[in-house]
Amino acid sequence: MPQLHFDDGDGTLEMLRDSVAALAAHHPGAASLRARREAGADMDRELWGAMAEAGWTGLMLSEALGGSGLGPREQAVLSEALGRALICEPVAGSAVFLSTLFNGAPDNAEGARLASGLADGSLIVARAWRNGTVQARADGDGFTLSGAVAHVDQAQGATDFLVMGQCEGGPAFFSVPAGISGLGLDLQRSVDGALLGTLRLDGCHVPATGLVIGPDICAPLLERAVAATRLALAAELAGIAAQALQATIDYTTTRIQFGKPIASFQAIQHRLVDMWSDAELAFAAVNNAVEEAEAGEGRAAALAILAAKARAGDAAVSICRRAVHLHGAMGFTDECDIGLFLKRAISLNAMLGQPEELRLAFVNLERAA
Amino acid sequence: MPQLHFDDGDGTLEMLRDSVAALAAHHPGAASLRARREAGADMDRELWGAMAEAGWTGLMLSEALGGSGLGPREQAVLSEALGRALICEPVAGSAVFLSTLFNGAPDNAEGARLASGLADGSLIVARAWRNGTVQARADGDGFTLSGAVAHVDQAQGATDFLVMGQCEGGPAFFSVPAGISGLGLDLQRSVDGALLGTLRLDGCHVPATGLVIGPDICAPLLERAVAATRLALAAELAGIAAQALQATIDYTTTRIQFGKPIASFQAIQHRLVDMWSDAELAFAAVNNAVEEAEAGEGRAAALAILAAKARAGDAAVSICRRAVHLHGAMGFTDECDIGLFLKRAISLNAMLGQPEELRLAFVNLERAA
Amino acid sequence: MATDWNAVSDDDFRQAFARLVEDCCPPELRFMRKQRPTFDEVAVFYHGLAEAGWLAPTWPVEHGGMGLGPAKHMIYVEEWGRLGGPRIPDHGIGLVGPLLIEHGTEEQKAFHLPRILSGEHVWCQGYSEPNAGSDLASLRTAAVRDGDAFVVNGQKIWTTLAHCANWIFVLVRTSRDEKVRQKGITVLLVDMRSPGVRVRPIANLRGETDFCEVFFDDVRVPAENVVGEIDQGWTVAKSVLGHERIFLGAPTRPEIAMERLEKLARARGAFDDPAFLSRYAKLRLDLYDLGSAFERHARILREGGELGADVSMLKIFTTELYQRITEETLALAGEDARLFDDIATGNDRVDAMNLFLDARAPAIFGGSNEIQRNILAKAVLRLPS
Amino acid sequence: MATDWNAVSDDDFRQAFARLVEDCCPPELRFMRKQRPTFDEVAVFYHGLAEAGWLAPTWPVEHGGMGLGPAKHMIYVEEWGRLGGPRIPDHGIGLVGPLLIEHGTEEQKAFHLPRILSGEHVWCQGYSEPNAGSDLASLRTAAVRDGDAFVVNGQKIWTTLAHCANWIFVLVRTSRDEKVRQKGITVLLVDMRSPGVRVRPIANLRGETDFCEVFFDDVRVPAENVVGEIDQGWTVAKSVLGHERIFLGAPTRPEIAMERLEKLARARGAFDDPAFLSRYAKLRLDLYDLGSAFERHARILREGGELGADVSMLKIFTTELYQRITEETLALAGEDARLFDDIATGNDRVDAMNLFLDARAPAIFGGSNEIQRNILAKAVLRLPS
Repeated sequence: MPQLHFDDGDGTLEMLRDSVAALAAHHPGAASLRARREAGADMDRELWGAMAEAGWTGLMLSEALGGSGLGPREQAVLSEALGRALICEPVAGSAVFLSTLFNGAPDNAEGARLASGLADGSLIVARAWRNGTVQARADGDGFTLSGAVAHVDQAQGATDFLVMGQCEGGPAFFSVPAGISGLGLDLQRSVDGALLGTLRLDGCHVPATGLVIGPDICAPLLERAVAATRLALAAELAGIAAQALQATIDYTTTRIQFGKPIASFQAIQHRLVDMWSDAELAFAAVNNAVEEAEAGEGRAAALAILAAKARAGDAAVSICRRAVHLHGAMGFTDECDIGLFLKRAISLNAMLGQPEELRLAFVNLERAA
Repeated sequence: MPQLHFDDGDGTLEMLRDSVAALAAHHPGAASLRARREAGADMDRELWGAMAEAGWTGLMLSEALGGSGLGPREQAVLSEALGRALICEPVAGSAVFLSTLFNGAPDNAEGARLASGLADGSLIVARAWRNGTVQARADGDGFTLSGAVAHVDQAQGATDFLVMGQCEGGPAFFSVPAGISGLGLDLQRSVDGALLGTLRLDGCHVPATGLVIGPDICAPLLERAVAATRLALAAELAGIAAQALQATIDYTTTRIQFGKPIASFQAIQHRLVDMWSDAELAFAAVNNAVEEAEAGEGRAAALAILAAKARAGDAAVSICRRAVHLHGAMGFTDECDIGLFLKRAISLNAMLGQPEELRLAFVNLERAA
Repeated sequence: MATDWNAVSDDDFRQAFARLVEDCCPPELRFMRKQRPTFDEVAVFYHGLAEAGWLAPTWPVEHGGMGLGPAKHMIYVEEWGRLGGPRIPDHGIGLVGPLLIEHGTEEQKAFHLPRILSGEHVWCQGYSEPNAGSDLASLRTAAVRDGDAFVVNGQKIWTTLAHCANWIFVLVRTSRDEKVRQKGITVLLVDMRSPGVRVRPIANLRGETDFCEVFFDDVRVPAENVVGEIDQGWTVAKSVLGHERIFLGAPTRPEIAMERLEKLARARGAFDDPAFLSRYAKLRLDLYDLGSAFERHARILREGGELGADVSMLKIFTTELYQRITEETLALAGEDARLFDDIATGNDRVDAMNLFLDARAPAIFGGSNEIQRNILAKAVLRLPS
Repeated sequence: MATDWNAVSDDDFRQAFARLVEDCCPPELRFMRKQRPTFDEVAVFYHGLAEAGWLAPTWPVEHGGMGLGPAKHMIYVEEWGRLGGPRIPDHGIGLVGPLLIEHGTEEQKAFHLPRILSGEHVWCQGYSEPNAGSDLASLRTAAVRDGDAFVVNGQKIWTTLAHCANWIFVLVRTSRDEKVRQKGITVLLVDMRSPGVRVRPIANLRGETDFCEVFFDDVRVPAENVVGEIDQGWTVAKSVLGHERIFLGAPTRPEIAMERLEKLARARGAFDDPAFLSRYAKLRLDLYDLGSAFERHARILREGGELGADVSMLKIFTTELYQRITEETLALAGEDARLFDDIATGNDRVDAMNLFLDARAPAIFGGSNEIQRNILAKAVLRLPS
């Protein structure tokens, strides 16, 4: 059945898969999601702590900053396993994104503090840089930030925000402690059971030391972080697709109608084969993107990552849609997990570019050459 | 099974269907197509004569001009039957288009001569007005035409051409006898077994009496003729779709594999149901367009005709594609008729706008309101 | 003397209905987001219709209905949708009434019909069971004769609004002769306040509670609550489907979804993007042509004909189109597709996720689209087994 | 002493092949439009490869082959496509050779292998019959023992290039035991110049004659022409499929079709139309991801593994993608989609219809995509019957 295939010389990948399985045994993904949703929370702090302890929040963070310094291959395998287990804490959008930024940022105390808190789970660093604009005006001893950013994960539970503000020299990232004066937060429910924040900054003052990534390097670093995040999202989506497929095979094989398992009907079989084939293609795309990313950060890697996120997103959503349908009336209930997979797939698919946008970026990049 | 449904008070529609069946018994469509293709001809003059005798080339032509003066309903039923019988002489592109033009043209001897020849089959009036441009320059006693027009049906066998030329006052239609000085013709093979001409006019002189439709009324008249032709094409495409479906049901019901007719396999059954459903939708669209056209020439009719041609074209091509596939290796042979249906569907679908173009015209017209 | 509504012109009929809705349906109940409001939520409208004599369009006049033929009934349903009337718990009006009028005893009619009209009895329908969904013939809820009553044991599922109903009509197995699986089934009317009836609501993907499980544990049901003949329940139940099957294929839901897609597209300026316009055009034409196809079948009814099995084509197409439109809406939403809550569009909101999730249901309920295709293959295309 | 090509670096291998093609393949044979040229049309290339020792890449060196392992063979096939080498009648090289090398007698090998290399014997393959297409086990062409020979009666169909071949290897029924339908089948080598063999070419949708019917009317075939064991032909025939199955799923044809679509799109300025670009992007990414999927399976081979049943997924995807690209090309062609002849694009031409029609075939031949899905359902997804 579909999964990522990599050479696993020292057994790291196997270990990662095992550790996700072990954690999921104590914190089953679907149950965590339901509890979080029930509680009207935006994260499960205990689960996040366990994930940090397992080393997942700092997997790609350099060892100098307190992380494990591993690469796209290990991250992809971890993300795939998280997708399968429906563990919804935002590893891609948080750990991968932040680690890539911090790895590339110049030495600075505030960045190091945030990185270390990310790795050990002591800080929740919410990212506010997309779906809105923040102006950063230099004042005497620092910066004043004003603006609003929507769709911020972990905003309610955040200890700190990493906010992208537009300076004179271009965009830059600022560390903004939660609870400072001028910060406001509106919350909406996300489809995968968390809360999404709209962060409002009304003249928030940040000291000069709060400039974690300056405008001189912000743009290329952001591009790198987006690429790494997309790749992790793609792997997670592929994992979701694979598990939704497996659940559907299991359900249709045991669901009896007209005296036979419904998976014995040819129309259902062909549908399942097409779902499987879509999942295989998604894994092939992610595999390829990981290999291209390991080979370098050039155009080939950029293309491969765009393709992988588009493919895995499309595959996960459409496989989950068909999976819900093949679960019959049961699939339409909230108590059946398959609907949670669909909702999670929709949410990740919508992050950092839906498939159509990514495909257009691909052909534009390819044709620009 | 799918077909057009109309009230048939006086039995005209039934009579039309019977007359196509009778003619098809003597001139089976597939055989005619193969013979025409083999001969490297662009039409079957004998078949065309028989069709004129049956009254089909002048069905919509006013009685004053020698036709039957019937309407969209009768034409749609005739075209549907022609599609089913795979009778490929260009009734829509020729008879319907020309009849609509002549019906609306002011009294003039040359127009009347062409109309009469169309109705009785004595003239072959090829249309050259699209896929190219012809300039018409008024000279002392008439006009000089220069330019080229591609994809002209019946160009090789034409006795006359009706050419659209750009005058000072706008487009106009001119009668150009075949064989006059300055006329040239290149031929290409069409997918449905005829020849398509590229007509080149190099300073062809036409007398003033050759101006059949002047620039004062040409544009609205052309719009009306295009709409009528599209509607007839839609009906013909729906007929093709229905017959291709029927042939596929017949084939899959008799074709035995693994000890059973392949139409007993659920995957094949569902495919056939989807094909049937597509055909039903095509007939519903044509039915609706005929009724709207009968109710008036306004925006509602224009929308309905755009929808019908788009739907029937898509349905016919995609049903025929699946039909060829379901005929297995046999469907890939030239000796099996199903491939001819596919080719004919492609050709008619490509005439006067492929589905995408028509759909965009629909939404633009609708949204302009 | 009651109006013969069938003799009234279509326009007058429409206007009369429009006035009535203005009068008795409060604005907050019109164009409700909720697909399945409870009886209490819409009671004022229910009673208003009842008082005006418009609650039971297809019931005969002598039973308090309007006695509409299919043609006027089609208009009734169309106008309801156009005017934004909320869905009312309609199993009593739509199913139990016709069932009793056709198969009920005089006593059953006299007792139940007025109580449906008054809203005293709110009905739900117990057909499906955990192991009898598409395959209804394999149902196992059993009723065993015991003196002047039947004792019912078993479980029903996907029982719409059972938690708000006080009566249920159930299909129960009364004979174990397995040779003819569709025989041996009986229709029974059960007062849900009887001892041994238990209801468990089930939340759906949208987080709402449209349907329930209903458990029967030694529930005694008087024998006079059998409808029609014992062991002939299959035939009895099927007889009331009638022309109402066409409404499963009505374009209502894709129309609602299309309105939302257009609203979001306008808010996002998407109509200026030719790539979106191309995808939109395809969906728009699908909806337009569905209207033409629906009209063809509706006309048959209007002209006094009967629906063939081919009407299922509408059900398949409309439910799949509904899905496709809601999927395009999520695609257009970009990162807002992460929201479970509605998407803000200027001063308005678009319930993109609500409709996307709702669209999962109609392709399953009322006979899954796979079952519909099986039926069409046999009954219309006459394909071999 | 022959070169050990497996030991040569991939780059050197590619360069050697490129030089060879430059030397022995005339320009007019490269990037041919015709899918299936006859032996005569491409004989010069065939003989050129043979003389250089490059004709039979997978045969062992002792039989005149190159002895390539799967890794180098993959490169060989890739380069052939990249260099635009014409397809040669390859049933002798690709199927008969491996069949005889694995199952043939010493006499069979000594007689046939050199004649394949020399081009003296041109082979075709007789598997399918009119009533045994997907269901090969039901084949009926029969061989009855008569002294030192078999007498063959029956008919084969879809026999590629039979009208240009002089030998055919056929699956024939040698036992009527219906209990095990795949038993009782034998592989037989038949000289097509034997009395009683008749060939009828069949034109295809493109108007070309790729395949034929072959009739056997009391054809006497020496008993020594049996390959492998009698009645074990099914196993014998299947054994030579091996890793070459992967080529059914190679992205070659969609790549060709994509090149044509891009050429037409450039000529029409379609890349400036966002609606086209959106559809193009979908196809382009399908092709790109197919490449990634193909690479995954190819790597398994390169690393010495064996293909699983899951490789069929490539066959389905590549053949359906091939169709979709050619369909988009016709849509882009506008009214030019009426042409059977190629479409002019400035100084060049695009064979839109040729490819569209050709794309009908691969989804059928080599096991229809429905059969492939059946196999995947069982062999990979392990779904119940």
